[in-house]
Amino acid sequence: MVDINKLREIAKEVISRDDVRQVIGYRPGTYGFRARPAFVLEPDDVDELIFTPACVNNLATYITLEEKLPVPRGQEPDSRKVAVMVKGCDSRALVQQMEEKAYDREHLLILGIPCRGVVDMDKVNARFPDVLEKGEIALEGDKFVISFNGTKEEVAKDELLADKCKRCRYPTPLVSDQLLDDEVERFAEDDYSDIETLEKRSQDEKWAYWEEKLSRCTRCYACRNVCPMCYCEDCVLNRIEPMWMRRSVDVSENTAYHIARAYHLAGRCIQCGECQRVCPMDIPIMELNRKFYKDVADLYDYEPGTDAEASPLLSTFSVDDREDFIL
Amino acid sequence: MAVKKLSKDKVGEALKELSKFRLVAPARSDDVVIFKEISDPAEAYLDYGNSTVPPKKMVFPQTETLFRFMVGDPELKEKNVEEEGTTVIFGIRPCDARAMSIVDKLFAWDYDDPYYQKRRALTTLVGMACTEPPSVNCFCTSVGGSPFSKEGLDILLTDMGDYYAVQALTEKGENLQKTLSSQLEDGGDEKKVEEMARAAEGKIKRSIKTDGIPEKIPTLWDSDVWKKVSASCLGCGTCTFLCPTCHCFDIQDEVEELGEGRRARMWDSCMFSEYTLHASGHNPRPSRKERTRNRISHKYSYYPNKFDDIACVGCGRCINLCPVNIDILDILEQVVEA
Amino acid sequence: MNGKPRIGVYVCHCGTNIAGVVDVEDVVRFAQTIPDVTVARNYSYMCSDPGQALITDDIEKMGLNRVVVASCSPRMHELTFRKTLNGAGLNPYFLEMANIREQCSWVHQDSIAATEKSKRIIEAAVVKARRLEALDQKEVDVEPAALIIGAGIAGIQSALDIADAGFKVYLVEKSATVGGHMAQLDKTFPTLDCSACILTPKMVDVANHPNIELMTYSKVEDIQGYVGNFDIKVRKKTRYVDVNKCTGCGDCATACRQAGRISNEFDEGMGMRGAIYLPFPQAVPAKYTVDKETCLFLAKGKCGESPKCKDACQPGAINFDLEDEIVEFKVGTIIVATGFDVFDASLKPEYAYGQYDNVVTALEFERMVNASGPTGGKVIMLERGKKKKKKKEGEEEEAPKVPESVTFIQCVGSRDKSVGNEYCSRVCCMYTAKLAHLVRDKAPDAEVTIFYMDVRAFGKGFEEFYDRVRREGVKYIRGNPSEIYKKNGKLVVRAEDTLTSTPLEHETDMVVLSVGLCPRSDNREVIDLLKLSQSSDLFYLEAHPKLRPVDTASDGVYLAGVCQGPKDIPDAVAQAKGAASAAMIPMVSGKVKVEAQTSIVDETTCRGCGFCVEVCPYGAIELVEINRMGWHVNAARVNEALCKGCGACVAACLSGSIQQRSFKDLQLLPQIEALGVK
Amino acid sequence: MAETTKMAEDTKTDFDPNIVAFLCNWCSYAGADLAGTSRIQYPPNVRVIRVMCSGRVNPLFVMNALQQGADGVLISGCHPGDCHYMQGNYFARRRFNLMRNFLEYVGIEPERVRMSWVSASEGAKWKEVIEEVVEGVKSVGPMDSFKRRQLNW
Repeated sequence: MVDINKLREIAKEVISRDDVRQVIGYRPGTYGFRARPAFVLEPDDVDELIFTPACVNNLATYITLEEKLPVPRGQEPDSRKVAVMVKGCDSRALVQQMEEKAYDREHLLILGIPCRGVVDMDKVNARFPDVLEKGEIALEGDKFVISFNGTKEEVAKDELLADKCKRCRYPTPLVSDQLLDDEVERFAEDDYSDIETLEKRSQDEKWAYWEEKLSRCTRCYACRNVCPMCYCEDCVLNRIEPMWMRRSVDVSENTAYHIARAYHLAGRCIQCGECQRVCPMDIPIMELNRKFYKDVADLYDYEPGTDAEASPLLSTFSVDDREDFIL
Repeated sequence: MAVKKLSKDKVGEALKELSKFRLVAPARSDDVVIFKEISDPAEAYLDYGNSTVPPKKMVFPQTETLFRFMVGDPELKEKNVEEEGTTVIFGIRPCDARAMSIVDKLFAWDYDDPYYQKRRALTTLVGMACTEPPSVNCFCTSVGGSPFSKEGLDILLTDMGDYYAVQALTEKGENLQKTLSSQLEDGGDEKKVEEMARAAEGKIKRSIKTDGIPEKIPTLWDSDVWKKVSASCLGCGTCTFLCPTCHCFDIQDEVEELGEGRRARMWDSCMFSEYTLHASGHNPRPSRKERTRNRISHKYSYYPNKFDDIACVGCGRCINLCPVNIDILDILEQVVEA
Repeated sequence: MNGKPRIGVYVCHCGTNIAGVVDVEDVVRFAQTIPDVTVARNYSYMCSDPGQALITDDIEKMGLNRVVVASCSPRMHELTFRKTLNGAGLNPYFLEMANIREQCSWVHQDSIAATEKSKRIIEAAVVKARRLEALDQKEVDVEPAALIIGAGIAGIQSALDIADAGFKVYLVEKSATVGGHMAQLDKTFPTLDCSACILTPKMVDVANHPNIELMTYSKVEDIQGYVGNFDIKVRKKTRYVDVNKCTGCGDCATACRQAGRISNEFDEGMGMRGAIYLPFPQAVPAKYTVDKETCLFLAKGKCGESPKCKDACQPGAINFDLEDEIVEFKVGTIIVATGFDVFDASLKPEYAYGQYDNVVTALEFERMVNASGPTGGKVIMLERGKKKKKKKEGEEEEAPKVPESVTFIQCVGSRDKSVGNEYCSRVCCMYTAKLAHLVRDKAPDAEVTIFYMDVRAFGKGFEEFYDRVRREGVKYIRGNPSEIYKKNGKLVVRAEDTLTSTPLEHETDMVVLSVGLCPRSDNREVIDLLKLSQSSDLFYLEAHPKLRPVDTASDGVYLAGVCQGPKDIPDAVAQAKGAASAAMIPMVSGKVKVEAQTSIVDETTCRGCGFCVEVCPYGAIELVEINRMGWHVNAARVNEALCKGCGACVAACLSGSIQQRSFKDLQLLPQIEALGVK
Repeated sequence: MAETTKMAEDTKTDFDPNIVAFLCNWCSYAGADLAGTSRIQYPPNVRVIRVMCSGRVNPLFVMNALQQGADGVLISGCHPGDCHYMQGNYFARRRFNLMRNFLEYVGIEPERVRMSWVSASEGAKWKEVIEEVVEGVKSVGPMDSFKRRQLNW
């Protein structure tokens, strides 16, 4: 359990440093059980910081999301560090970003949060609907304790835990300058049963499944924008020339978009699950990403976001790579 | 006109009757509710809060062909909206219907948009009053609407338990009511409906005082507030695509390599970086800060200043579905405080 | 030039090659309907002068700015038509070819289907042509030096020619001496000149030539760079002999404890040498070499009290502490002249090679008839593996037996699918005739028989020589022997005389297998260094079988001698001279054009991840810091001189920021679309 | 139901598939040229896009071709170790394997998505590859799922 006072104390220390520009953390949301990103610029701002199982966002996204606006002539860009709080899964995004040379390690001050799991907010809202008043979620042992409106309820951890946490292999951040809590030992493994179930379907069933999901897509690009690995200056899938897919929203273009998006994450997706979480149309996007993730692990023994010194999966090969599919 | 009754066991029959038109109703796709054209009454899902995507897409499709052409051939083949025929949108929430009447002003402003207007004219809106607020983040009552608002609707249905109270509100509504004459019965309790309407208003939990906001926003152009409220914004199109009043579009020519093509318009979002990107590479709204400022300004200042209506009906979708809990009421409060 | 595309489409009949199957008129009518096509024509032979003139005229008169030629493969005539465009003042890269011959009319007989397919192919070419861009073919300076790998007769000849022309040559030879297989030969057909007499002067020349740096007992370890600027790394293996001190006196070899115990490769294992040795008396350089594998001191760490050779060497040249030396240098061009292996006769078990002492290969026989060979030039019956016993003291040496009958079998390992060699080795017919003639000379009483499939006496003086040998009493039997076995101490060749269809069993004392020429077993090493391709016979592949026989697919790399395919000495020398001349062209001109279809980076969108840097096999891409609106960010940058235009970087790039000229996404995607639409 | 199955069967037999192939310049394109020079006959269903190296082929080309109307896609390059650019085919192999598995996962039959090694001397193999690819695509019928429909207002 992260000691909130310690967290704020450390954040205060960090933001007070001359070489730190901002601290990215979490603060309570505007209603119900939600939490939201916090951008601490001043020491006084730290009082709103929290960490609870409602802190679902992967803040690594913000490291690459911030626009590099033109620097006025004669000035130098602000090169002060950004401090960021990351859970185990989120930290893998930083590792992968660094593998891809998105920035230097010195650019960051990483406040690692060993994590026992976060909630799936949809599950929480289904269990406790219509809660407007700010509520709190805490993890105590194998139970989530939900308090709101003066009431307190306990729910088995498994019932509200986000799916990604049920197969989390890295609860403790893989990279950090400072851990905000004791290390958490691995408590789950990934058996890919979700992907295997889908793989076993007939080709027709598979397409029927995806056709239903993908035809819903509105191409709001939340899945892409929230992804810490999608940080191109100008997404190639949006370009008019060359046009990889049209802007039209129909099942054909939507499928092309989702195939291309998932392929661009092959060997890069670090399983934070943000894409699926943010999808307003409930498209099981992680089932796409996880197919690549599984194959990348099975075929090439590669786990993205675990080694900043590794070579990018698709920029390397082994002479012995499988080729039984080749005529 | 007297309030009629539609017994719940006759709803299927009524929908069957309406399917001689292009019948649109809320339907489920997995756990998501969307409005879509239905052919089987069983597809309609009437026990719903509100749809994820507002039914604006039935009159303002996300992707819409304007005309087709052949490269080098001056002949254009224009889309004939009338071919789509009469559309009945069954079960639209009052806020979404109200949104249509707000957006109507834009499409009939400096340019009469024939595609939109023809489609609108051919559309009959059968609303479903919100006896319970569909979400905790509903705030229709703060922006000129209400759970039983009749604005923009042709018919209002109210769930009375074992039947729907049916109120025809316009000539279109009356005509539709006639179509359903064999399913409708007399004896709807108008008084009870009004009671329920008042009760429903009381159930709306969130609110904002909008007084002065349209005037205040322009004074905040350079304020720090925008940077603050947009810091966590991802720049996705969730809030705008799912907004019943957002109406921005982009026009694209889709040309096959053989020269056959179409000009189509499709939803665009002011939250996208390409939205204001110039061909030169210059972008007058270079960051999420300017884009957020624009979204809020458009809804709460530009639009009311021009058309008297706030371009927000308080449906709460943007609050519910924002990936990072950017809350328009929270922003407005900060605007007020700034 | 880059305004609205005005495309000319030219459909070639290629006589009836295309027009016989494809309805070219129909195709032209169709082409005229494709947007941006200004003119579409057909002509009997587009590659002919009048055909090319059609294009030139249209470019000039109709203002065409893109050209599509629908004809044969671009691998055939792309350069031809690029020149046409260039001649008409249009950038040559505004050409796109539609291959409707090799990949359409020649492979489909259904006229309707072939015509439809041609239309699709042309349409895809047009939509790509629409987006082609003018490319600038850049020039780089050429290092006036050549590397020649292999110092057999081909390598020697190339080296001498280039050196004589005044350019520096680095001649690298793997073995301890230059000369190659030719040095092993006794006489050469059909003229019967002494091989050594004509070869050794050249061997000495390469050693002494002021422009040639000879590196024997050396291996090319690494080649980087591109035509004009290759960086070479050579490992000079140590001989454990200081070549500057070694006088070649041979005292060390006599002293060596292993003297006469190690089989000598040069004599095809028939002669013996010591652990320190000179492969043969005329070896160049005449410097001794310690064989690491068999030297007792080096292999076992102990050679008596001290190595005898070292004691014997008066100049003190032997030094067991010497190490390999790595030399690095730069060259502009490279000639590969790595030669061949002879066919391993044991792969034909029916001929019992290795089983019977007197079944020998032609190269072994060649050493036998050579005056400086293991038998001193005598044709004698062999008793292999018994030599040690024979050397008993005091025992008088028995006079070796001369065979009464010598039988040759041709085409061993050539024209033989069962061993995977379908090709003719081109030299066996004539060297067999030569060896038969030499038997006549050296063992006049022996009866000589040759089993053959066909006698191919195609070269200058070949037929005359063949005729002469036959008249000398050599008996030719047409038939491919099926078995060799022993009966009553004699070898028996079982065959069928296919001219008379009579089976026969031919008794003989000695069988000579006329083994063919094979690609070297270590061919792979050079392939890995230079990325050479192989033809189906596994010899190195030339750029074009007829028109570019000495070039390879890699610019600045040429082939000489048998490494490209079997040939006799004059052909190898001719090709060597050809390769030398080809290799000198860039050096003489001093400039060379580099690949134009290289990659290019859009620095405004590059995210600097370096995926492209990782995949580039040529190290042609690096990350550099750029200033993007005041921010210091990394972006990829391509060294165009190093880029070979493979495009692997493009597929690795997620942001589409690196693109290959002429193969950009925005040029290929429309092609995909055009081919997708039915 | 039986009726539809039968109709599907019929389309499969009469079906003349359209296959887009990406060939590397040095091996497979040359091999296809050799098939032509040798007058080897094979089905006309394959249309070729020439690239310099199979390593240039972005796996998204496969997706794009299927979307744009191809019933099948073939990528062909040099045998391992023979790439004119040393490694391009190895990259292609890895990228393609992932994409092929993925497309199968979303319902695209693997018969539509093929890769081969064809060298400059394998004109005969080129024919065999084409025949196998065409047969394979025929067995699964026209590409339907996420193909871009003809413009339909």
